[in-house]
Amino acid sequence: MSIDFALGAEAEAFAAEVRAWLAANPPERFPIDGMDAGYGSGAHSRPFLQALAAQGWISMTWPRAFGGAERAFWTKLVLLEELALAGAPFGPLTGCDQAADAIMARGSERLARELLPRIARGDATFWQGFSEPGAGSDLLGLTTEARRDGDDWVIRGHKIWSSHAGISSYGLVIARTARGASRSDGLSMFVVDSTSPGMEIRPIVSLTGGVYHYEVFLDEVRVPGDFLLGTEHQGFRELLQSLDTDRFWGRFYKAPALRRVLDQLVRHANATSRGGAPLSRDAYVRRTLAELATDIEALRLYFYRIGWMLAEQVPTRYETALGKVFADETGQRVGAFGLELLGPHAALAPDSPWAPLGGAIQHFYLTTMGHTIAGGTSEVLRTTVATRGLELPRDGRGVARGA
Amino acid sequence: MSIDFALGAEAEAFAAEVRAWLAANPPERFPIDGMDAGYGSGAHSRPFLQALAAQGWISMTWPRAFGGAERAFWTKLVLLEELALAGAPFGPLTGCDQAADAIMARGSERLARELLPRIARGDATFWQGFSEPGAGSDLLGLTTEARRDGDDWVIRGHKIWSSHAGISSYGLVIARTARGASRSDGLSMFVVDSTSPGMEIRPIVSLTGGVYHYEVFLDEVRVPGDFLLGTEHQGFRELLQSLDTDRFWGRFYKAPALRRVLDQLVRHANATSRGGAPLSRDAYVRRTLAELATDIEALRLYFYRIGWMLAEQVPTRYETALGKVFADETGQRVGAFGLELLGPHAALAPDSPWAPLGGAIQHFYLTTMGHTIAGGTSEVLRTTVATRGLELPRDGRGVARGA
Amino acid sequence: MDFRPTDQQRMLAAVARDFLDKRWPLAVAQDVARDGRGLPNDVWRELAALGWAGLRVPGDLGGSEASLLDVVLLAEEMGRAAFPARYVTSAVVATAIIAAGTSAQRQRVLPAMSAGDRFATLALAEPDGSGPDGIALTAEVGRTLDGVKRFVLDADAADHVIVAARGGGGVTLVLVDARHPGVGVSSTTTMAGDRLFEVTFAGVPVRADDVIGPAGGGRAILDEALAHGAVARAAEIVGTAQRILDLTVEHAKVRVQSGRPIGAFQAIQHACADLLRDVETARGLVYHAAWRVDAGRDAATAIAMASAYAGTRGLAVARRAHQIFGAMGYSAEHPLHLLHKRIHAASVESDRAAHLDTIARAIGLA
Amino acid sequence: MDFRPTDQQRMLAAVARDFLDKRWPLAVAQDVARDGRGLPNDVWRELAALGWAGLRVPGDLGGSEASLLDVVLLAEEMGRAAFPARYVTSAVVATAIIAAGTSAQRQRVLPAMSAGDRFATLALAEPDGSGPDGIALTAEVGRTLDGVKRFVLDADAADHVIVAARGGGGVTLVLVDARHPGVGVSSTTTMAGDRLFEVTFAGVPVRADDVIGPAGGGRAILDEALAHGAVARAAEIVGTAQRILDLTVEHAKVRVQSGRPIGAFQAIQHACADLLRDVETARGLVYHAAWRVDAGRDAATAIAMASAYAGTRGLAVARRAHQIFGAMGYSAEHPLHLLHKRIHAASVESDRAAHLDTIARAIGLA
Repeated sequence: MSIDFALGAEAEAFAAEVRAWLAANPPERFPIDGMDAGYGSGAHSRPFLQALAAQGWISMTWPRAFGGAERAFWTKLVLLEELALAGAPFGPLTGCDQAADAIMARGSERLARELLPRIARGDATFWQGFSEPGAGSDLLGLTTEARRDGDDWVIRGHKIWSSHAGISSYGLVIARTARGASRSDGLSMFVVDSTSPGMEIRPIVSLTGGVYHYEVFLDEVRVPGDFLLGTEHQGFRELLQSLDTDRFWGRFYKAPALRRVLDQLVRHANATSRGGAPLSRDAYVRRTLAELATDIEALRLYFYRIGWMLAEQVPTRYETALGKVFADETGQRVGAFGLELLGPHAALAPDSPWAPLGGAIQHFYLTTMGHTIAGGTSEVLRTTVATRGLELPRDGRGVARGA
Repeated sequence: MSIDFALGAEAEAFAAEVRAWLAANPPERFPIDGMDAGYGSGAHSRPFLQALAAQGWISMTWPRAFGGAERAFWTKLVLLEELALAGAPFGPLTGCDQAADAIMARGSERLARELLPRIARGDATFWQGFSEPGAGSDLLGLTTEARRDGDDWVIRGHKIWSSHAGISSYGLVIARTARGASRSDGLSMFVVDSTSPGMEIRPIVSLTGGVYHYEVFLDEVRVPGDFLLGTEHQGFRELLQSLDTDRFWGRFYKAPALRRVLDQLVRHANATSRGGAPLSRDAYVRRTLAELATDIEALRLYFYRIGWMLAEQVPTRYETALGKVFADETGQRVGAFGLELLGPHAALAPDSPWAPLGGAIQHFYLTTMGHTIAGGTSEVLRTTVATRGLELPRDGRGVARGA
Repeated sequence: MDFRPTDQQRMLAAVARDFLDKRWPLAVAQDVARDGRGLPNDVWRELAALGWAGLRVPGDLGGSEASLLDVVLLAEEMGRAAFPARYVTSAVVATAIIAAGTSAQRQRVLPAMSAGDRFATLALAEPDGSGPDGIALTAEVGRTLDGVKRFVLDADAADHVIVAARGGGGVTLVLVDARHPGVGVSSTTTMAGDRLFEVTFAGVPVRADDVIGPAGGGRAILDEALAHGAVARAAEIVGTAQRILDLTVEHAKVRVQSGRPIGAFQAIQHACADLLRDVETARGLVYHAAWRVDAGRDAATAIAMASAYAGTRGLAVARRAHQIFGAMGYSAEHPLHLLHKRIHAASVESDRAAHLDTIARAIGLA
Repeated sequence: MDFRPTDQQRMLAAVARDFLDKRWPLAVAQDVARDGRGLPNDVWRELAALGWAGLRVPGDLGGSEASLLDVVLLAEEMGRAAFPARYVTSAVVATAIIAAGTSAQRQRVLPAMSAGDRFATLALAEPDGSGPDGIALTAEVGRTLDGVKRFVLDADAADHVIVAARGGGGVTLVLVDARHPGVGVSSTTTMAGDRLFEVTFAGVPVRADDVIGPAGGGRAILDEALAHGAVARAAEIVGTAQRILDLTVEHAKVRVQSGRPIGAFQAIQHACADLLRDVETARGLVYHAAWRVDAGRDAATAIAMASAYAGTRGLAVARRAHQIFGAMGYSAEHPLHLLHKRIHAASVESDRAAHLDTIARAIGLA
């Protein structure tokens, strides 16, 4: 026991293995079936996911009882890091991890039997049905309802901002199943087959012109009783319990992803002249990129620390909230400076053939606008840090928010 | 009537007159009797004030009925601008203006007769007794009380953060004179002679090591009945009425004062080498100074606009609050970059003989820490801008604040 | 010192607001930006009929010889409406260049431009994005123009292309007929929906009659026209940022979360206060720059400041508004992203690094 | 991957917290900074008795050969206590330089330094503030040292002055007896209460025995020592910023305005959240840099990042804390200003521009 930033021999060997595999299987050769939200997760590619599955990498950290290989926590982290550095289209991966974790922790025997093997093969992917038009940061304002009907549940409601819902296999849908003493009682989580009758999944065109989010209308959608995920009426509490872990995996790859963007900007600065001298010799450009690189490194180390806490089961109270705000605001600064660096080319659309770096910077910049909102706005999360991390008094009136 | 940024021939001629006078009477030759808070007002110098008075410049805009020359509003603005650009020790001036305005607007015949001529001669200067230890941004929490005793008033209480109280002639002291329906009823303003029996005025050493503020204990201090300034019990409302004008004059000179600091930094950058090249050739230094110069110019123009509104009696609702926040935050950025530019010399105290620019930057930097607090914290003022300027709903719970 | 526009200016702005609200509501601006079809001819003609295309054209050539401040007030309204960039390119920049030409050139082009029958665009940037300091395409009188320019706005629909070329020992400005068979155009896509083109010139003759100003002596004309264009674009940014602010405040008043409008939360209030600061202070610099131009005062520093500041603060406004709007601002249906992209396009067009260096020199940095 | 200090390290930090709370409470730190009398001898001796002066000294010379991470944990506590800069200068930087000397030099100096009987300072900066790249004072073996250095810490009380001079075709490090009659000192005042001196050398002989490392070959020794010092100073900043955060949060919980603690207001909550972010992320970079040094990995970039980031973020923490404390933080009686100035002094000592250029090269900028 001593402070040690080394990943260790096993993880380093695994990193080399992943890099070698990526070199042999270049990510850009895989077909893309959903857009990249610019989170650094790469686009949504079912074939790429299946290729990862074929390596055994999706289920490698699962307990053997569920078909896993019980590899160390750190291997998953290394996998994500290498995928992000390579710009691989691993979009669906974290959703699969989240769903698998939830199913292993509190799913029915049937859910485990039917879904886990499909997840491990890369055949089943997931979307989240949490937000609603009137329930953004204030998730408890949701109005979707599920009622029992024989052995089944029947769900009626309207979800929004569900990433990749139109191209994923199942949704994790939270709905009200009872009126409880408090608004957080009486909510339950369901695994809903995307092809169920009564589902209407409409794409939302985003500011990039692509589709990442969907709006989902559930009109008397029937769900088998054992597709309830977790304890009836306790869905919100259970969601909160896994929140920190989910948020960690939802942003862990941001540092390597940003490092990838930074490297692109460095290449651009080296290759581009302005006023007769390369951009890379401009003191302002050098300092700004150096500062951003430092922020990204600070971010990387902060997430390693959270990862260590999760691995060691040290309780996290505010750390993932702090890390997410830092990650997303750092990303916004990288994106904004990236555009500045492109000069007149910054006006071009990502798909313009004249756009430097394949339009990656424009696309990334636009998507960063959503990062500080999705999965908890920076306003909500700063309040979390203040009240949970610093024990400042709660306002008692809810918190201000973007939404 | 058309948009016109020119001050006009009269004001420009007056500016030239002030500059010529300053050249003939270099500000640095006048003795200093109180420190410069770095507001850009220069230090407190009674002799300098008297020299201005001898030119007739203190009372020049007053109505003839009060002994003034009824010169245009803009002449006062020009005077302050030239004094700030010259780094003159005109500290007491705005306090005198404020007091004179209040006396002319709502003072007793005796106050006008006794004090205005002394103000015009530069013989009477003023401090403000508003804040109290338990009443900072929430001024209405004050506990100082005044009670009638025959024709007089007797005041008992404890004021704090009163600038220059120890070296000024009179305080404007607000005290509770009645319990009203609301907390803003029942307050009254008094002109209190600093030499009155029962006054104890203790210096507060500031973070610069100098004294700018004082703590004032009033123990049964007797004030003549006609030294009540304004309407009994209406002191707070009347204070609010003059607030915008006072705040305008309290920050109008910030833009020229910052321009003076910026010019010092430019000189330093031109004269200082780092790594073999002058600092002024470093792209980062050039850009940062250019950006700061732009912010200062934007600030200058914004205050001209407020000045025009005041001159034309266009009601100001939020403009002085916005202007003050912008002024003080711009000043903090100028100060912070100034220190950065000094490199290793930034660690030296302002009085170190090795300190570049006479230690002006260090002193200025430290004082900027107080600017966003004194006279309304930036938090309170942003809320003012939002609720009065943009008509966003009031929280109803007060506003967060530094204090 | 006076901050009141004239009655005529107020009228101009009011008519513009009214016209654009009707003919160019945000929904139309979004449609046009999305499908890339560009500015419809009829809108351009109607705008010309209102006198706007000829605002900077001399009175004897069908224009109204208006001040740059007039242009600024109009451009603010255009920015508010997310109106395309053509107005500034043709009616401000190109007009200023052509107005510096011979009487024959002015007569030939400006009346038709004032009337809205024709419009002009500018071919300045090289394929690598270089501006006035890096002009590479050459033009010598009596020879032909052969080469490529990029970032040329609306080149497919323009009647005239003003080409900034190297020649005569300096910059030579050539007025080219956009329909000459040696002129080819190919388009690219932009974030904000502006229609930018690559223009190729093959064997286009450069006649003495086509050169605006002295051959090799076009730089001063170009710089002044671009400077006026920069002020107008900065005004567009101010107008767009004001629109964002208006929409944001409206949203903050009506969007309820946790039982109260989000505009009652301190974090939102303080953010909105900063938006107001950014818009109002930027406006001050823009008006000041225009006033200096109109008053015949040295305006180079004021223009550099207005352009650099409006761009930076305008983008800050747009970004912060995204945070306040939350998820809905991420959707293509919501107008925020288009307003954001229009500010971005206008700010990119101005060379911030060059502006900051102009300012650095002006404040005395060696 | 492990983020737990060893038991021994926890003990070191706990003892340090305890010792400093008793012997160096903020009130004492403020007094000492105010009256400029500097670090009392007894405190230095007690600190040495705890083994801290010899933390980096080899075991056979009376030290404990501790890791840089140990130093970092101690330095955090010192930063928390606003302890003067001497610790890092003598026990980290000077110690590292002398440890690179001959066996005789080490024997002569290090045991006494470990015991707290002597301490050493560094004369590096030239009067114009230049650091390692701009050394002007010359030293050649067999001749004398004549000239001036500035920014020399505690020169009046030091026993040894390590002089970084130009000589032997490079940098020559000379170990000078501070009490040699040719050594003169004159002090100046600093914001943070550090005692900085100008040191003049007049006819001080440079003997081969006094040169540390090869004559002309001292740069590598100097750079490594300075790098370790930079990590320790960055750790001080983290500790100081943590103290500011603690005081600020405490204040926000108890200061009531408008009927509630100010820590319940969103603006204050969000500001405090940013302070926590700044402190924790800076700490990560500092630990990482120390770990790389200890692990024998290439640490140049990590050190540059830790130093540059801790300085910037530390200052941001101090400035924002002023806003939260309001007027009371403006008073000399309140400890905030001293903590702020100590962060400032530590950040100024490191050459941020040089660090950023190191990073720029490391990320591949040409």
